[in-house]
Parts: sequence; structure tokens; C-alpha cells
Amino acid sequence: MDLANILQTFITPPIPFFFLGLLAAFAKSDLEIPGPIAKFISLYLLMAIGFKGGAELHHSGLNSQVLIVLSFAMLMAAVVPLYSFFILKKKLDVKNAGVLAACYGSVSAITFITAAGILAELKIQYGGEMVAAMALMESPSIIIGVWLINKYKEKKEDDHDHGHGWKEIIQEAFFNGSIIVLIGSLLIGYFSGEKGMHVMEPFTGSIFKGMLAFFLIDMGLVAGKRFKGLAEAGYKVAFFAIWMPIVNALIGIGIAKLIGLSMGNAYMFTVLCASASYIAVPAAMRLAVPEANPGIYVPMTLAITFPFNIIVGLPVYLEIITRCF
Amino acid sequence: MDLANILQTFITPPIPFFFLGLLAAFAKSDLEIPGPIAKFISLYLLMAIGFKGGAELHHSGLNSQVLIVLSFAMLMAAVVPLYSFFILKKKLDVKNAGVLAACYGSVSAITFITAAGILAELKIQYGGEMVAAMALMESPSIIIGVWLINKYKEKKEDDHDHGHGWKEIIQEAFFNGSIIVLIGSLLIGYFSGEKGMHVMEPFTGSIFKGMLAFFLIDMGLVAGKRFKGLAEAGYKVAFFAIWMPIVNALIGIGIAKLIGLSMGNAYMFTVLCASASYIAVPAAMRLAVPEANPGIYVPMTLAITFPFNIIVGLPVYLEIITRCF
Amino acid sequence: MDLANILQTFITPPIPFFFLGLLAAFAKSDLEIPGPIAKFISLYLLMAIGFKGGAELHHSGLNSQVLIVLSFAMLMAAVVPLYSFFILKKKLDVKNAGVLAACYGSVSAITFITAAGILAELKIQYGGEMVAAMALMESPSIIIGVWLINKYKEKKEDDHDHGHGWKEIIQEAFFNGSIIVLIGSLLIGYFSGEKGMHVMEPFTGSIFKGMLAFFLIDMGLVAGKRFKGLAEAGYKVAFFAIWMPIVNALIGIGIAKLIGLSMGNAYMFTVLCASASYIAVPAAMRLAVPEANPGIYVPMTLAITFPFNIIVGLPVYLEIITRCF
Amino acid sequence: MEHNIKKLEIVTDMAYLKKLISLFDEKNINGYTIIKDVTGKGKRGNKDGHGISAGFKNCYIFLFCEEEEAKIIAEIVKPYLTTFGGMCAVSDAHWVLH
Amino acid sequence: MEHNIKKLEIVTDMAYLKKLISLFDEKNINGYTIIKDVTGKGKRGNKDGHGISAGFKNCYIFLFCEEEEAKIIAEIVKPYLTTFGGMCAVSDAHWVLH
Amino acid sequence: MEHNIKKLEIVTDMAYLKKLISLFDEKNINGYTIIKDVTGKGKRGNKDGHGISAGFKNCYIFLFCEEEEAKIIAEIVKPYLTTFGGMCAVSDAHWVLH
Ligand SMILES: Nc1ncnc2c1ncn2[C@@H]1O[C@H](COP(=O)(O)O)[C@@H](O)[C@H]1O
Ligand SMILES: Nc1ncnc2c1ncn2[C@@H]1O[C@H](COP(=O)(O)O)[C@@H](O)[C@H]1O
Ligand SMILES: Nc1ncnc2c1ncn2[C@@H]1O[C@H](COP(=O)(O)O)[C@@H](O)[C@H]1O
Ligand code: NA
Ligand code: NA
Ligand code: NA
Repeated sequence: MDLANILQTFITPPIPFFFLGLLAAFAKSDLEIPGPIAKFISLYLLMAIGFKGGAELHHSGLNSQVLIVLSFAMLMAAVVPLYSFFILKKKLDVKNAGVLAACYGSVSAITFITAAGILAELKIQYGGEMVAAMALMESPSIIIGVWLINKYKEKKEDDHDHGHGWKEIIQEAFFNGSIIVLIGSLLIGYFSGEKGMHVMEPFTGSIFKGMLAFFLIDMGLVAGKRFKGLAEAGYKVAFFAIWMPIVNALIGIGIAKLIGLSMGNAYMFTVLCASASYIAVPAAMRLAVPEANPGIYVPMTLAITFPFNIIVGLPVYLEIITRCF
Repeated sequence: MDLANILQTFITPPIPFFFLGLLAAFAKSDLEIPGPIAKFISLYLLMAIGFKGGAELHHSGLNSQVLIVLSFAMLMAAVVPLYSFFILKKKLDVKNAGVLAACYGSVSAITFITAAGILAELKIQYGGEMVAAMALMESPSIIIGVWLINKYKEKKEDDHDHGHGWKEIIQEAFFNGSIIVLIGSLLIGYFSGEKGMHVMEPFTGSIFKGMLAFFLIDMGLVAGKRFKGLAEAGYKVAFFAIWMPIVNALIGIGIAKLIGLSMGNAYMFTVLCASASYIAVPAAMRLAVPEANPGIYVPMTLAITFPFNIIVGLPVYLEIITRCF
Repeated sequence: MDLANILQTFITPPIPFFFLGLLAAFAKSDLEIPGPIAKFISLYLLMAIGFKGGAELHHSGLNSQVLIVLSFAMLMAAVVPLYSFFILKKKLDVKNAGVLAACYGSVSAITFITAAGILAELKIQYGGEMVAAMALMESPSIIIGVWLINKYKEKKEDDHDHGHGWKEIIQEAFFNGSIIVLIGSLLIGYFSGEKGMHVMEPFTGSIFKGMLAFFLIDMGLVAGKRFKGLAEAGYKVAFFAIWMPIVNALIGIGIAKLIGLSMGNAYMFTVLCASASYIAVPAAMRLAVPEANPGIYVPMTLAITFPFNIIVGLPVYLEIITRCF
Repeated sequence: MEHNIKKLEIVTDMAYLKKLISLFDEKNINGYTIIKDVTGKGKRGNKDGHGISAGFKNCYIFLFCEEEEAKIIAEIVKPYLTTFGGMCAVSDAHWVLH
Repeated sequence: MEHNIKKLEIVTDMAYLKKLISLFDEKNINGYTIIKDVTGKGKRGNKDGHGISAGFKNCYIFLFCEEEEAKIIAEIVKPYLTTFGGMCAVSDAHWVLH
Repeated sequence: MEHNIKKLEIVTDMAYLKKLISLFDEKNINGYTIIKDVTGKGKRGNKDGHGISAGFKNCYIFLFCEEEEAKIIAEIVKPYLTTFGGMCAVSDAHWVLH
């Protein structure tokens, strides 16, 4: 497989629709995907990927390799926010650093799904356990992020602390809609097996790429519109949003090699490490840390890291992995 | 066909997605299907089931058996509210009893559709006339319910009666959006026959189960959230919401046997009798009888009867019918 | 091919769903397609038709015949508003005449798509360049319309001109959401070719007719509801809304014959000429000419010309073309 | 900003909006704005939007009008709101432009 | 609750919202709330939401501001609303927290 | 139209609505109306609705209540709004029907 072949997948839908959205935003077009539609497609994508992952896990069975992958996934979700936090604390205050650390420790489902589409295009297999890994990587970084902030923030006298308590943070981290749909569909897919797969295939399978294309238009639009918010964040911090995924990807590739993952699984694991959350984690962190500035962390993850991963990261990580595995 | 086989269909999608919704509600997740999406899927399901029913009716032709089924369907829609009303009047005031009687006389399209999916899974046929029967059973109970309330309610002096008049009630009962889409699609399916079926199949057929799964998530969420409203209704009345569908189902099975329906038709007829309306009838009755309490009749039909039918009713009715027919 | 055969396509979905919508509006049903859904389906239809057009253009290649079609399409988009304007100025003031002229010079994507469905039903081919022609015909008439209004309107002293300037008008005309999605998808379809087509087919192809059916329900509903606004416009002007598409269609057929289009291309070209815009152009013209009355131009294009084309125009134009080509 | 007018604000169940509008039409009340699908809480319980039909959702309507008109409209909507539920409040305002 | 402020309320066609916002941006008006897709009725007929483009739908904007500011904003939106249609009213209020 | 009441108006981020409602529930505040997904601009920047989670969108809540109640509620929401951002204003009104 050569680079040309990999790059070819980037002009095949759905990816170019992301550029269409970006372009529309920069051209100040009035193009808009209605909010309820974007939310629906996002739930649809989680349901479909969860369901397919579950069905495949049913097929392959739960073996020790699966457990190893899941353990390392959770390990990465816990370790990434730790070192990210100390790097970020040099440029940002404790609260913004903590929120961003949590975002980079967690994952982006759409990046994962796009990567899965590229593998499918190239006929490379990956296991259903990678979907489970994604589900498990969503939440831990929220807990780590909040813990880091509480540990390092200066205690002020008038700190009435109207923010959320641990109970609410954990509720938000583990029972938010995305997690429920992803894990629920994974379980339903697992237990209904072949039969369920067959019943749901036209919905979760055939029209998947088209739905993803639509969602990517919206991602492009929103990323484009959030892009101007970057000046606020400061360019040095913005720079972080590019090299952080690279570092995390390289560590991911290292671990993948170490634990002997297949090429497909290694790629998905790398993508999980490299991607940052711009939906679930920011939503939870806004509640937990209202003083942090969403005008900083949302543009960084959504308007830099996400496009960077889609445009540069996904082909480059794949190129590296196809050479090493 | 054994019980295990029947139960198997309950872990096959779409049904488990109803449990996912219920669970999310009980876990106080922020999961939410956006309102416009839920409305769209509901119209989609009616369109698809209507269209398929029409196409099948085209295939089988309008014979005397069809007319008999339709007559008995309408008869049940008129008789059920009558006896339900007198039973309910013992526990509730006239207005709430009348509204609930109308709900139980009418039908739940989603219960019907879920039952149809179970039959399809088990490769049991049912006729397109059952969809017509459903359409015909939607409205009569509204008229009966309002008539009963008017007959039995105490005339108060200051009864200015700002409620709706008969003209508005009939308009509401026969021209509400659900009815129009269901009957319209039935007629379009009937007149466009094989050709139409072929054209629409990927939309009304292939992705149907997936759309239903999504709708069932929403049903689960709403049922779960409405569940807490039950304390208000009082548990004796709530109990009614379980044994009423059982009684109606048994009467339905009796009639089905009497008029010699096929196994598939008998099942669908039974499900129509057993199910209660929680969309069309409550909507119409709110206008006709604003004094009745939606906090009583919506949770009863939506948070008890509907889940009861889906979880317990559908397999049990099928078990009985497969033994008797 | 005989008339019966052509008429048959009008009882095959999706067209009868337009009548269902009309009927629901006249019956004052509460049926309603939620706004975000209608907007989504409209974007979906543009994406699908654009993508398919692009893929076909990739297949057939860009030859001189394509360039000739595109040139004449743009010519018609510029000439139609010119003569329409002078005809309309006899009955209406300059501003309303200018807006309507722009509407009739532009195109209706849904009419185009419905016509494409009829051709597919009859197994007549048309080229992807017709989609490009549609894209090119959307905007020029806006420019012509505004230019005509500026040229002929009486200069008032207190003309502070809070309307939009040329820059905004051109932005609106060329970068509105519909155009961006249509042209963007066309280009993506063109560059991703066979492979892209294959990936997207279930989304842009299989479920297309069903989505169109849903959109036509909405078109019927809105057209029906806007119908009563016609009294305001005056019946002589309303009459224009019927013979204008006929005239434009005949000119279109003449040009199609002249430049030697295939039967399918000739039909699509004719439909483009005959149809009038009720979304993109009214939206742009409201900004450019706020004094014109949307209560006149929207019902004319949406509640007369659109239904006229769908019900009478499409079969008649086809009948003429099948006889002459 | 001198001429005194009134602002009437109504919240009622979505299920009754159609009826309320037809009442307005009937009585020739021709200036109002409607916001649909709002939620809230009142004496008749939680309108949390969690329902499948129009139930459990409200609509919010406001009208700016002359003081006498406000009195008339108030009389019109009172029996309506008594039957169907909801609230109505009035406050002072001025036209900037109408 | 002593300091007097004003509340300006504007209803105009959805089609013109973008323009109105850019006007606000231009004039450095930096505190407002927008509710989109509202319906209603006024002198320019029924905005019933039954349309396929932005037409036949309104948006509702309110701004809390100082009295002098209110006068300035009123002057800014007046010619705008004269051209594009819509209404604007003003009333009294107080900040609880800003 | 004699009995004086107050209208409290709050705009805050959608992300905090759930928290605000639970605060109301806790303090037994039982009459309010909520309009979700509104946009706007304030000191904390542009809430233009362009986001994928609840961020960058507001909700608008209004409550009609007695004057003393208004004071109490104002005290309740003040620290809340200080932490989470948003605005609150109060004005005069009268019940027509409650
Ligand atoms: N005091 C209030 N302030 C604001 N909105 C209210 C108030 N009371 C009731 N509402 C609204 O009016 C709806 C109906 O009120 P009720 O009929 O009292 O249940 C509620 O669901 C609220 O949206
Ligand atoms: N008196 C009024 N009270 C409340 N809203 C109004 C009033 N007059 C007009 N509106 C709103 O403003 C929009 C435009 O008004 P107009 O330009 O008069 O048609 C209407 O569609 C209503 O939503
Ligand atoms: N002066 C104002 N008038 C109306 N709405 C305001 C005003 N200031 C702020 N808002 C609304 O309150 C939200 C939060 O305000 P802030 O916390 O100041 O950014 C804004 O996004 C606006 O929707
Ligand atoms: Na990560
Ligand atoms: Na029943
Ligand atoms: Na034209």
C-alpha cells in the first residue's frame, strides 16, 4: 500500500464533505445543518458504530487479547491527561489546563469513525474491541482532569464552590447520552449477534457513509466558525493542539507494537490516542469547571486538532503503521 | 415454535433499544432524541407501515374476509371504551374515566409495528387489511369517549363550556396528522401496487427496523420519565393499565378465532385490541376534555400499558395464539 | 411510449405524496413536517442529486456538448427574467415584477428532481451536465432582477437604501447554502468517480425516492397553506404563474432541438426553463428588495407554478418531447 | 417614548395554541408573537417537554397593545385560560416603532 | 434593584436577522438575546411559519441597557425596521446581575 | 390589574440549565417558563449557537412572582450566575390570571 493509495481515500466520500463544510464557513455561507439533525446524526453514528462493534465482538469472542487492549486503552486515557496538564500549565492557568488535559486524554468518536471508514476502504480489518476501547476511554480523563484542577488550584477565601460535586461529575462522565448510546448499542450488538446484525445492517451499515458525510459537513461548518476564536487562545497554545496529537499518536503506536496489535487494531488505537474530545468532555467540564474558558478549549480541539487529525494525522499515522507492522 | 424462540426476538433489535431508553431515563442520563426527529420518525413509521399495508392489500385484493376483519375492528374500537368507562368510573371521575376509555379503545401504532416486526422475524404472514384495521380503530373511540363524558358528567351552572364542539372533535379525530399519513400512504400503496413497492422499498423497508429502534429509544426515555407521574394516578388505577390490555387481548383472541383469522392476522388483531393510544387520542381528548388530567392518562397508557405490552404482552399473546390457532 | 404510460408514473411514488400534503392542508389537518427535517431533506436532496450528477459527469467526461448545454442554460437564466420583467411590469410595480422575474429565470430543484425520477422510471437517460446546468441557472437571474429593479424604480428623495448592496447580493446569490451543497457535491461526485458513487449509493440512491416523498408531503402542505395568499396577488397575476412556465418550456424545447440535445437532456433542460425558484431566489430577493411583497411572489411560484409543473407540466412537456425528439 | 401601551404575556399548553389563535382571529386581535415549544412549571405541574404529543409543552405569546385593548383582550383570554390552564400577566411599555 | 435600565424588544423577519446582527456588531451593541423561528401576526400579515425559506418566520430580540443607550439603539433600529418591517417596544427594568 | 408583581428574567448558558432547574426545585420555586436554545451576545462573548455540545447556546427563563419572592429568588440566582455566567433583570407586572 502506497501513499497515493492512502491519499485516494481522502477524495472519496465522506472526507471531502468536511472540506465542503469548512469552505462554506470561510465563505460565510448561510449553510447550516439544523441542530436537531446534527444531534440525531451524532446519536446515529454512535449507535451504528457501537452496534457493529458489539456484533463483531460477538463474532470474535472475548479473549485475553481483548482484555489487554482495553486495559492499555484505559491506561492511556489516564496517563495522557497527566502529562498534558503539566505541559499546558506553563501557558495556561490551572483550570483551562485541566480541562484541555481531559479533552486530549479522551477521544473523538468522529475521528475514530472516519478512520474506520479508511480501513474499510483499504480492506484492513479491525476488531470490535476497539469500539469498546473507545467507550472506555471517554470518561476517565474527566475524573483525572477535575482531580488535577482541585489539587493544583489556589484556594480562594470566597470560594463558595457552586460548581458540581463529584457525584454530579461522575454522573455526567458516565451517563451522558453519547456514552449510554455507544455502550448500550455495543451490548445490544453483542447479545443479538449475527441475527441482529442482519436486521440492522441497512440502517447501521448501508447508509452510514452518507450520514457521516452529512455530519462532516456540520463539523466543517462548526470548526470553520470556531476557528476565529483561536486568537483568544494565543498561538503558542494553539500550537499545542497540533503537536499533542502527534506525540500521543507516537506513544500509541509504540504501545500497539509492544502489545502486538494487528495493523487495523494498531491504527484504531493510535487514532484513539491522538484524537481529542470536543463534545462529551467539554460538556462535562463546563459543569465541573465553569471558570475555564470554552472559547479556548473548544476551538483548540474542534478547530485545530480535529481537522489536523482528519487531514494530516489519519494518512500519516496509517503510513507509519503500514511501514512498521 | 417454542417460547425460547419467541423470547429470542426480544433480544434482537429493535426491541432492546426500548430498554436502553428506559434505562437512560432511570439513570437520569441527559440522553434525548430531539423533538423534531421523534416526530419525523413517527411520521416515517406510519408512512412505511401504511404504504406496505396498502401494497399488500393490492396484492391480496379486497375480499369479504377483509370486510369482516374491518367490521370487527371497528366494533372493538367502539365496545372497548364502553365497558372500560364503567370500570374506570368506579375509581376516577367521569372526565378522566372517559378519556382513558377512549385511549384503551384506540390503538398504539408502535405496538402494532413492533408486533409486525416479531411476526416478520418468525416468518409468519399477516394481511395488509390489518393496517387498514388499525387506521379504522384510531378514531371511533374518541367519539364514544366524548359522548360518554357528555352523557354522565354533572351539569354545573357555570359550565360555560369553552371546550371544543363536536365539529372540532370530529375534525381532530379524523384529520389529525397521524391518520392522514397512515391512510394516505395506505391508499398510495394500494394504487401504486408492485411498482410503488419496488420504488419505495429501500426507504420504507430496509431502514425500517433501524428507524424503529431509534423511536423505541425515545419511547423508553419518555415512558421512563413519565413513570414517576404514576403516584398521582394512584396505584389501583395504575393496576387497571395492566389487566385492561390482558382482558382486551383475550376478547380479541376470541373474536379472531370466531371469525376464522389466520395466525398472523389473529395476532395483529389481538395486539390492536390490547394496545392503547398515547399520542392521537390524548391529543384529541385534551382539546375535547381539558379538565381531565394528562398527568393520569398519559403515564397509564405510555408508562405502563405500552411497556407491559412490549415486554410481557407481545410474547404472551403470541404464545397463546400459536397454541390455539 | 404513450400518455397512459406517462400518467402511470404520477400515481407511483413519490408524486402522489405531494397530493397527500395538499389534501392535508385543505382539510386543515395539523399534519406538519418539522422545520429542521424539511431543511435536512432539502439539503439531502441537493447533495444526492449533485453527487450523482458529478459522478455521471466523471463517467461521460467534459466534452464540447456539455459546454454548449451549460452556455445555453446560463443564457436562458439571463433572458427569461428580462422578458418576464416587462410582461409583469404591466400588472405589478417594478419591485414585485423584478423579484418575480428573477424567480422565473431561476429553477426549482425539486421540480428537476421529480422530473429526473420520471425519466428513471421510464428508463430514459440524461447527463450529469444537466445538474451542472441547474447549479449555474440558480444565481444569474438574481443579479438581473436586482439590476432591472434599480434601473426602473423611481428614485425617491428619502431613499436611504437600507437594503443590501451589490456585494451582499452577490454573496447571497452565489454562496447560499443550497448552491454550496449542490456545487460542492457535484465536484465531490466528479472527483471521487465510480468509487465515491459506490460508497454513497445506498444513501444518495436507494432511499432517495422515499426522502423525496417526504419532502413532497411538505411541499404539498406549504403550497396548500400558501394558496389562500393568492387573492392578494390578484388573479390576473396569478394567471401569469401558469402560462409563464408554458412559454418558457416551449422556448426550452426549441433550444433543446436547436442544439441537438438527447431526449433525456432535452426534457431536463425544458423543466429547468419552466420551473421557478421558491426558495433560493425569494430568500436572496427579500434581502435585496425588502419592499417587494413575499405574499405575492411566494404563493405564485410555490402554490401555482410548482404544482402546475408537477401535475400538468411534467407529463405534457414529456409528451411533447417524446413526439418531437 | 411617551405613548403608554401594555404588554400582555400568556403561557398556555401547546395543545391549545390553535384554539387560542382562532380566538384571536375571531376577535380581530392582529398583533401578537408566538414562541412555541417552551417548557416550565406552574400550578398544573411540570411541563418538561417529555411527551410524544403536544402535551407537556407550552407556548408563550406576547401582545403589545393600547391599554383599553389590553383590558378587552384580558377579558377574552380569562375564561379561555380558566378552562384550559395557563397564566397571563400584563406590564407597561412604549412603542419605539410599530 | 434601584438602578433603572430599559428593555428593548424587537420582532422582525428571520430573513433580516443576519443584517440586524451585523448592524449591532457595527455599532458595538454587545448585549442582546435572540430567539429564532418565532411566529406571529402584525400589520404585514401572518407569519405562520409555513414557508420553505426564512420567509414567514420571525425572530425576537431583546436587549437590556441604560436609558441613553436605549435611545441610541432605538434610533439605530428605527430606519432598519422601517425598511425591513417589524416592531420595537421599550419598557422599564432593573439589573439584578449583569 | 392592581396587584403588583415582579417579572424576573434570566439568560444563562444551556449547559447550566439542568443545574438551575434543580436549584429551583430545591428552593421550591414553582412558577417559571423556559425557552431553550436561544442565542445572543454578552460580556462572555458570542453565543452564536455554533457548537456541537450545549456550549455556545443560552436558555432564557422568566418568572412572575410577588415582590418579596422576587428578592429571595434574586438572592438565590445571584451566586449561581456569578459562578456560571449570564444575566438577570427584574421589572414590574400585574397578574391577569394565574
Ligand atoms: N409564575 C410564573 N412565572 C412564569 N411562568 C409561569 C408561572 N406560572 C406558570 N407559568 C407558566 O405557565 C405554564 C402553565 O402554568 P400552570 O397552568 O400554572 O401550570 C407553566 O408550565 C409555566 O410555563
Ligand atoms: N402588537 C404586537 N404585539 C406583539 N407582536 C407583534 C405586534 N405587532 C407585530 N408583532 C410581531 O412583529 C411581527 C412583524 O410585525 P409587522 O411588521 O407589523 O407585520 C409580527 O409577525 C409579530 O410577530
Ligand atoms: N444586555 C443584555 N440584554 C439582553 N441579553 C443579554 C444582555 N447581556 C447578556 N445577555 C444574554 O445573556 C447571555 C450571557 O451573558 P454574558 O454572561 O454577559 O455573556 C448572552 O449571551 C446574552 O444572550
Ligand atoms: Na486522546
Ligand atoms: Na385497543
Ligand atoms: Na426557470
